[in-house]
Amino acid sequence: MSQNKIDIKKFQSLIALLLLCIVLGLMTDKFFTAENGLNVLRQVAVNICIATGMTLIVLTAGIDLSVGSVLALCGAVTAGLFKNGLEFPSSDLFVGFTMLGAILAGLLLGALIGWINGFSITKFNVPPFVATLAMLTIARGFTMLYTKGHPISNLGKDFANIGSGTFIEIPVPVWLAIVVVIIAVVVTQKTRLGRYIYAIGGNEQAAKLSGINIKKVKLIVYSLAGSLAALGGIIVTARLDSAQPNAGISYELDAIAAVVIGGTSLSGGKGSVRGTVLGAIIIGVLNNGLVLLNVSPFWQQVVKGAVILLAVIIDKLGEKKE
Amino acid sequence: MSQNKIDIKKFQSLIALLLLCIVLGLMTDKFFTAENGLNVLRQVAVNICIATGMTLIVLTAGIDLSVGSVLALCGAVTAGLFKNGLEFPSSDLFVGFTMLGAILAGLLLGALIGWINGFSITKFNVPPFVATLAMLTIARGFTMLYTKGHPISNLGKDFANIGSGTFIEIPVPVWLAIVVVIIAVVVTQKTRLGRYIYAIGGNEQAAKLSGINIKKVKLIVYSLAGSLAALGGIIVTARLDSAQPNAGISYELDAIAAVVIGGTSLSGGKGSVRGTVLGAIIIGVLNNGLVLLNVSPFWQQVVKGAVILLAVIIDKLGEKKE
Amino acid sequence: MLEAKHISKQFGGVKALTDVNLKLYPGKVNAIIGENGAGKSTLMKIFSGVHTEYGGEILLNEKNVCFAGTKDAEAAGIAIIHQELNLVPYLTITENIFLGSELVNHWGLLDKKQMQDKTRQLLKKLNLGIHPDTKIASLKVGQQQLVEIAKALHIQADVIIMDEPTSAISDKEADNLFSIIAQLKAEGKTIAYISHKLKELFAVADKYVILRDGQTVDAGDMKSVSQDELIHKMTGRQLGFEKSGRTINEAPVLLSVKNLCLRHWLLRFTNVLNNISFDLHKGEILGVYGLMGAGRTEMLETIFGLHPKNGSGTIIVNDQDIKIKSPAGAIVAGIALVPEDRKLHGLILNQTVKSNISITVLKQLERWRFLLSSGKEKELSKNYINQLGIKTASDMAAAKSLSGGNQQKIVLAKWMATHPQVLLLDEPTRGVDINAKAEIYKLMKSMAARGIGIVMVSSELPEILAVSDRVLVMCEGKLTANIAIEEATEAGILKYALHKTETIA
Amino acid sequence: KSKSAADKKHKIAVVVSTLNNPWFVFLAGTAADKAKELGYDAKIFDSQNNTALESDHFENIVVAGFDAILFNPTDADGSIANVQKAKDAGIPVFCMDREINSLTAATSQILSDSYSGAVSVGKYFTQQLNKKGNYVELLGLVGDNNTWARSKGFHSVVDNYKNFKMVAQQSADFDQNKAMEVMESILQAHPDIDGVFCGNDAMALGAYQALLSAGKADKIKVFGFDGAEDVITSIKENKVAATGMQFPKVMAETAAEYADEYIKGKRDFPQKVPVAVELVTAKNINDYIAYGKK
Ligand SMILES: Nc1ncnc2c1ncn2[C@@H]1O[C@H](COP(=O)(O)OP(=O)(O)OP(=O)(O)O)[C@@H](O)[C@H]1O
Ligand SMILES: Nc1ncnc2c1ncn2[C@@H]1O[C@H](COP(=O)(O)OP(=O)(O)OP(=O)(O)O)[C@@H](O)[C@H]1O
Ligand SMILES: [Mg+2]
Ligand SMILES: [Mg+2]
Repeated sequence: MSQNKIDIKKFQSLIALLLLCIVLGLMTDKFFTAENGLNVLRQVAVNICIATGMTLIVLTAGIDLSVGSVLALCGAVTAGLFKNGLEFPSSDLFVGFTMLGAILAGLLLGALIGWINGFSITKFNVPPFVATLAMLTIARGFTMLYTKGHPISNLGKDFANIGSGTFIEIPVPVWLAIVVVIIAVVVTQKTRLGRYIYAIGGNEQAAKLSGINIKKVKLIVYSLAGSLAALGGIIVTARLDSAQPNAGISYELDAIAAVVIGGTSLSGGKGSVRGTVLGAIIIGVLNNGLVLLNVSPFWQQVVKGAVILLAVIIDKLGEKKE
Repeated sequence: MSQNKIDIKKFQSLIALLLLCIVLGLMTDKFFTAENGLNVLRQVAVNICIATGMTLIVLTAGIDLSVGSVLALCGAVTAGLFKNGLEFPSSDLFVGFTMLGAILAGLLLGALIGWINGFSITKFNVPPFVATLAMLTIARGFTMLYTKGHPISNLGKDFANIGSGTFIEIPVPVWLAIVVVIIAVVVTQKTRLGRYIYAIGGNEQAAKLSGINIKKVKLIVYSLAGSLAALGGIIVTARLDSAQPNAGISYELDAIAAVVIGGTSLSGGKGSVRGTVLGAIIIGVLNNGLVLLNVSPFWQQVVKGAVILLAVIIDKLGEKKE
Repeated sequence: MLEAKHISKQFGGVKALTDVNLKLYPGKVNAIIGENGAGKSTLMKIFSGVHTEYGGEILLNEKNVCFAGTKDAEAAGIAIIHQELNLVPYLTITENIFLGSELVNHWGLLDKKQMQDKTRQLLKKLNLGIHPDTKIASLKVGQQQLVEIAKALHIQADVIIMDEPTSAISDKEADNLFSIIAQLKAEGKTIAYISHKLKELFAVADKYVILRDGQTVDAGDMKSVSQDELIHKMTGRQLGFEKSGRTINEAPVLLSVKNLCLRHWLLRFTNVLNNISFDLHKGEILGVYGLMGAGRTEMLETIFGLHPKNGSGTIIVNDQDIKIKSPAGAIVAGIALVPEDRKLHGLILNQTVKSNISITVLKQLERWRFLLSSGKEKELSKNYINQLGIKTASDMAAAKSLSGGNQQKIVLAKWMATHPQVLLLDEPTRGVDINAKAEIYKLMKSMAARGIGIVMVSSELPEILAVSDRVLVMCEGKLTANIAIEEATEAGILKYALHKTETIA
Repeated sequence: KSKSAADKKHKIAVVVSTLNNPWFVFLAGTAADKAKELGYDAKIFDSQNNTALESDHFENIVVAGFDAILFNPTDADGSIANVQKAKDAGIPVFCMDREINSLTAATSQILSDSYSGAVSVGKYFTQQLNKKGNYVELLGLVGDNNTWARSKGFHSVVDNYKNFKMVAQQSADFDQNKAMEVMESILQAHPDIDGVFCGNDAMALGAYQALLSAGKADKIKVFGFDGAEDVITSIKENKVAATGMQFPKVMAETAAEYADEYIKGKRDFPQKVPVAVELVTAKNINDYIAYGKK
C-alpha cells in the first residue's frame, strides 16, 4: 500500500513533465526534434550537476545557497590555472597546470569550499542557510579578486570540448551529467552513506542515537555538493570558452527549484535524485519551450512562474488524498 | 533558568552588533556621528519592514522569496497609479488617484499577492519555498509588463517626502519602520495571533488540534508580509523619486539574513521581531562601515560574508554551552 | 553485570540524578521503578551512551567503562529501547532496524535482500504482521514501539534496556514481548525494565531498584515485596483506588454519536470506522477498549473534527445536531481531545509550559479583546501546575525538558482549561506513574462529578475497569460491545475485543 | 537549414544582455520594432547578464530556425563561442552596442565606444572641476566589462592631473537605489567632495538623490553615462552635469537594416561600425532627446 503511493508519486512528476511536453509539442513543431531534445539536455546538464549535490544536502535537511558563487570561483580558478598557472611572486616560483590538473584543482577547491560550509554548520551550529549565504558572498568576492573582474578567455579547443564537444552524438556535458546522476543514485539508494543522508534528514536525533556520525556525513555531503558545483563551473567555462566572473548568479534558486519540483522535501529525509533530474528537465523544457513559442520575455517570467507552480500543484494533488 | 537563557540570547545578538560598532568606531571617526547613525537607520528602514514580515512567516516555518519582486511591483503600481491613474482603454474610463489612494492601492496589492502566496501554500499544499519562488518570477514579470521596463519617475515633492523627508529630525522611513516594528512586536508578543504564529511554527499538528485555524493564520501572515514588502516598495520609490522595474532584486536574501542573524530559526517557532531588527542593523552597519572605510568592492563581499558568519557564530557559541 | 556507582547528572540547574548506585544482574529482569521524573530514563541514557557527561562511574563486568556515544555502548553490548520513539519516519522498518549497522555485500553496496529477510524474522518473532518495507510514518505508535523493540533485539546485546516498552502496545503484544524477555533471560542476558504498570512488573521482573527524586532509595528481590510496599517506597505514601460503583444512565444524554463512519484515506471503498453509535451521559466515564488498530483513535479524531472529508455521521451535543468540521468547531461545541501521541499532537515541545497550557484558551486571556494579559496567563498556568502537580522547574521551562508523565499532565491541563462538556481521552495515562495516574483518575472523577462526560480510550484493562462507568469495546472499526461496569470482567471484554461479534446499538 | 520555406515570413531574434535596465530595454525594443517594420517576425531574448543563459538562447535560436540575430553581447570574450555557433549554423549575427573580441564571428558590429565616450566625459569632468578637487567614482557591476571600459576611459584623462583625488571608489552594481545608499555613506566619510563620476545614468540619478537629501546637490557635480531619459531631463534642470550619450536607436536600427539587407542577399558588411558616444551637457542638451539626437 505504501509501496503503491510511492509509485503514484513518481508518476505525478512525470505526468507534469509529459503534459508540458505534449502541450509544447502541439504548439510548435520544432519541439519534438532530436536536435532540440539534445539542446534541452545540454542546457540542463549544469543545473542537473548542481541540483544533484543540492539534493544530497536538502535530504539532510540542509541547503546550499553558495553553489552559484562556487561555480563561478571554481570555473575561474580552473581556467586561470590552466591558462596562466600558479605564480608565487615572492619566491619566483611558477607552477604550470595540465588541463586535467587544472580541472582536478577546480574540483578540489569546490570540495574544500563545501567542506568549509559543512564545518561552520557542524562545528559552530550555524544554520545552513546562513553559513552558505555568507559563502555565497565570500566566494563571489574571491572570484572578483581572482579575476580582477575580467573574464579569463581563450582556453583552447581541448578545454572548450568539455563544454561543446560530443561523444557518440551526445554532448559531453550531458555525459558528465549522466555519470553524476548514476553515481548519485547509487550512493543514495544503495550505500550506507545514502541511508545515513536520508536518516539524518528524517530524524537527526534518531540517526545520532543509532550511532551515525552526523558531522562526518554532513561534511561529506557539503563537500560533494561543492565539487559538483565546481564541475558545473568547469562545464559552463568550457561551453563559453571563457570564465565569467559573474557566472552562476542566482543558480542556487534554479537548483533548489529543481530539487523541490522533483518532490524532495526541504525539511529533509524525503525525496530522490531521480525526482531532481525530472525537476531540472521540467525547468529546462519550460525555458526552451517559452523561447520556441514566441512568448515575450516579460510574459515569459509570468508564464514560467505559473507553470512551476502548476507542476507542483499537480504533484501535490495526488498526495492530498491522504 | 530558561529565563536566564533568553536573556543571554538577547545579549549575544547585541554583543555582535556592539563589537562591530566598536571596531568600526576605532577604524574611522566618521562612524560614531549622529548623522551617520540616522544614515544607517534610513538605509535599513526598508529591510526592517520587509524582514519584519519575513520574521512572521519564518516563525510559522514558512519562507517568502517573493518580497523583492513584490516590492518592485507594488512600488511601480503605486507610482504609476499616482502619476498616471488607471485607464480602461476599452471603456474610456479613467480613474485618478490621490497620493493616499495610490499608496493604499499599493499596500493592498501587496497584501493580495501575499494572500495568493498563502493560498497556494494552504490550499494546495505547495511548499512555501516553491510557491513564493514562483511568485518571485511572476511578480517581476508583471512589474516589467506594467512599467514596460522603464522607470516611473518624478512623482513630486509630497511623494518624495515619504522617502527623504524628516519628522522631528528623524527620517520618515525610520518612523515608518519604527511603527511597523512596534506593531509587529505587540502582535507577536501580546496577541493571540502572535501566539498562534509561534504555535504553528513550533508544532503545526499540535496547533491544529488545539483548535487553531492554521490556514487562516497563514493567510493573514503572508498577506501582512506582502503588504510590508509593498510598504518597502513605496519607501524605495519615494526615496529615489522613481519606481525602478529592477528594484528589490535579491532583497529576499537580505531580509532572510536579517531574520536568521537575529536568531529566528528557519524551522519555525523560535525567534523574535526584535532579533530581526538587530540583524537588519548589523547588516546595515556592515554595509555602511565597509563604504566608510573605502574597502575595495572586491574585498567588500568577502568581508561582508565573513562578518555575517562571525556574527552568527558568536551568537551560537552562547547557545552551545547548554 | 552492569553497575552504577555514584552517578549524578545535572541539566542546567535541574539535578536529575544524585549519587545513584545500583546493580543490574545477568539472567534477570531488573525493574527500575520510580515516579515520573525520578530519573529512570536519564540513568538509562547514561548506560547507553546517550548522555556522555555525568559524574560517577559505570562498571561493566567489573571494568570501568566510559562511552563516547551510542555506538560505543552498543559495541560493549548494551542496547536500549528508548521511551520516546526514535525512528526515522520516512525510512522503512528494515531501514530503521539496520540504521547504523547496515549489511553490505562485497561491492560495498547495501544488501537489501538479507536485511529484509532478517527483519521479517524479527517481526515474526514479535508477531507483527507488517511488510518490512512499510514506512515508519504510516505505522501507529504501538507498531512503532514494536519496531523499536525489534531494533534493540537485533543488536544481540548482553544488556538490554527497555524504557517503558509496553506503554503504547496492547496486552496481546505485551504478552508476546514477555515471552521474548523470558527467552532472553534464559540466554543469560541482563535486562533492565522500566514500566509504570505494576502488574506487569510483578509478572516479569526478578529484581527491582527504586529511584525517587534522582536517588536510589531501595533495591531487592521482586518476590520479597508487595505491591503496596513498592508504592509506598516509590512515593513515600500509601495509595489505592476504589472501584467506581455508580451508574448514571438516568442522567441526560450529553453526547450522542450516530452512524459514525470513516472512509480509508487511500482506499476509497473501505471503511476504517463502521456505523459507530453510542450515547454519553452527563457525568459519565465511558471506557473504550480495543486492541491495537481497532480504530479507537480514529473514532475520537473523527468526533473531534479531524477527518472532515472522509468522516460521516451525526454528532449531537446537548440535543443539538452539530456539524464539526475542525477541531476549532469541536472546541466551540464543548469537546476536548487529549491525543494519543503527546509529542506529535499534544505539545509544542520547544515552548514553555505556560504557553502550552494557555494555547486553547487565549481568547479568554485577552484584555480589551486584543491584548493578552500575561498576569492572567501566569495565574492560569500556576493554577494547573499546582492542581495537577506538574513537576517543572518553572512555568517558563520548555515542555521538552519535562519527563514524559509530566508532559502528559500539561496536555491534560490545556484541555481542562477549556472547561469542556465532553472530554475525549486517548490513552491518558500512557507513561504516567501510578501516583500521577491516581491523580488523573481522581481528576476524571471530579470532573465527571461536575457533569462532564468523559470518553476514555485505554489499552489497560485494569484501568478501564477501575475508572469507567460503562465500557465500549471496539474491534476492527466496529463497536462490538456495550457493557455496564457491573457486568464487566477482563475475560468478557477481551472476548469482544478479539472476536468478531454482532455490532450492538 | 533548408531554405525551402522561403515564402514563409522570416524571423529575426534580438538577444539582449539584460532587460533589467531601461537602456537595454530601449535598445532591444527599438531593434525588434525596426525588424517588424521591415516585415519580419521579431522576438526578444533576455540573457539576464548571464553568458551561459545567452548560450542557451543561441542554441534555441538555431533550433527554432531564425534567420538573423541582432545581438547585444553579455561579454566580449564569453560571447564569441555563441556567435560562432550561430555563424556555423548559417545565421548572421549583428552586434549592437557591445563588442565581441573576434573579427570573424559576427557579420558586422555596430558599436558604441564606451572607452572613448568615457574619455569625453572625463575631459568635461576636468574642465568642470577646474582640474582639481576630491571626487568619487561609482562603478557598475564589477564583473562587467563595460564597467571597466568606462572606468579606464575616465581615468585615462583624470589621472593625468595631480590635483584630483579619488576619495572613494565603490561599486553600486548599475543600480539606482544601491548608488543612493552607497553615496549616502560616502558623504558621511567625505563631506567635502566636488564631483561624482558614475558608470551609468541610473547610478548618477541615485547619487544625485543622495546629494539632494544631504543638501549638497548644488555643490557637487554628478556625471553619468548612457543618455537615459531621466538623465536628459535632469541635465536640463541642471541636476546632473553631463552624460555620455550612446545612440541605442541608431545602433538598433542600423543592425536591423543590415539584417534585412543580409536576408535579401547582401554579403559584404563593414566588420565594425563605430557609433560615437557624444558628450551631453547643459549647453547642448537641447539637441538631444532620450537615447538619441532630436
Ligand atoms: N534534556 C533535558 N533537559 C533538561 N532537563 C531534563 C532533560 N532530560 C530530563 N530532564 C529532567 O530530569 C529529570 C529526570 O527525568 P527522566 O526523564 O529521567 O525521568 P523518568 O524517571 O524517566 O520519568 P518518566 O517516568 O516520566 O519517564 C526530570 O526532572 C526532567 O525534567
Ligand atoms: N495515518 C495512517 N496511516 C496508515 N495507517 C493508519 C493511519 N492511521 C490509522 N491507520 C490504521 O488504521 C487502523 C486503526 O488505527 P487506530 O489508531 O484508530 O487504532 P487504535 O485502536 O487507536 O490503536 P492504538 O491502540 O494503537 O491507538 C490501524 O490499522 C492503523 O494502522
Ligand atoms: Mg522516562
Ligand atoms: Mg490509538
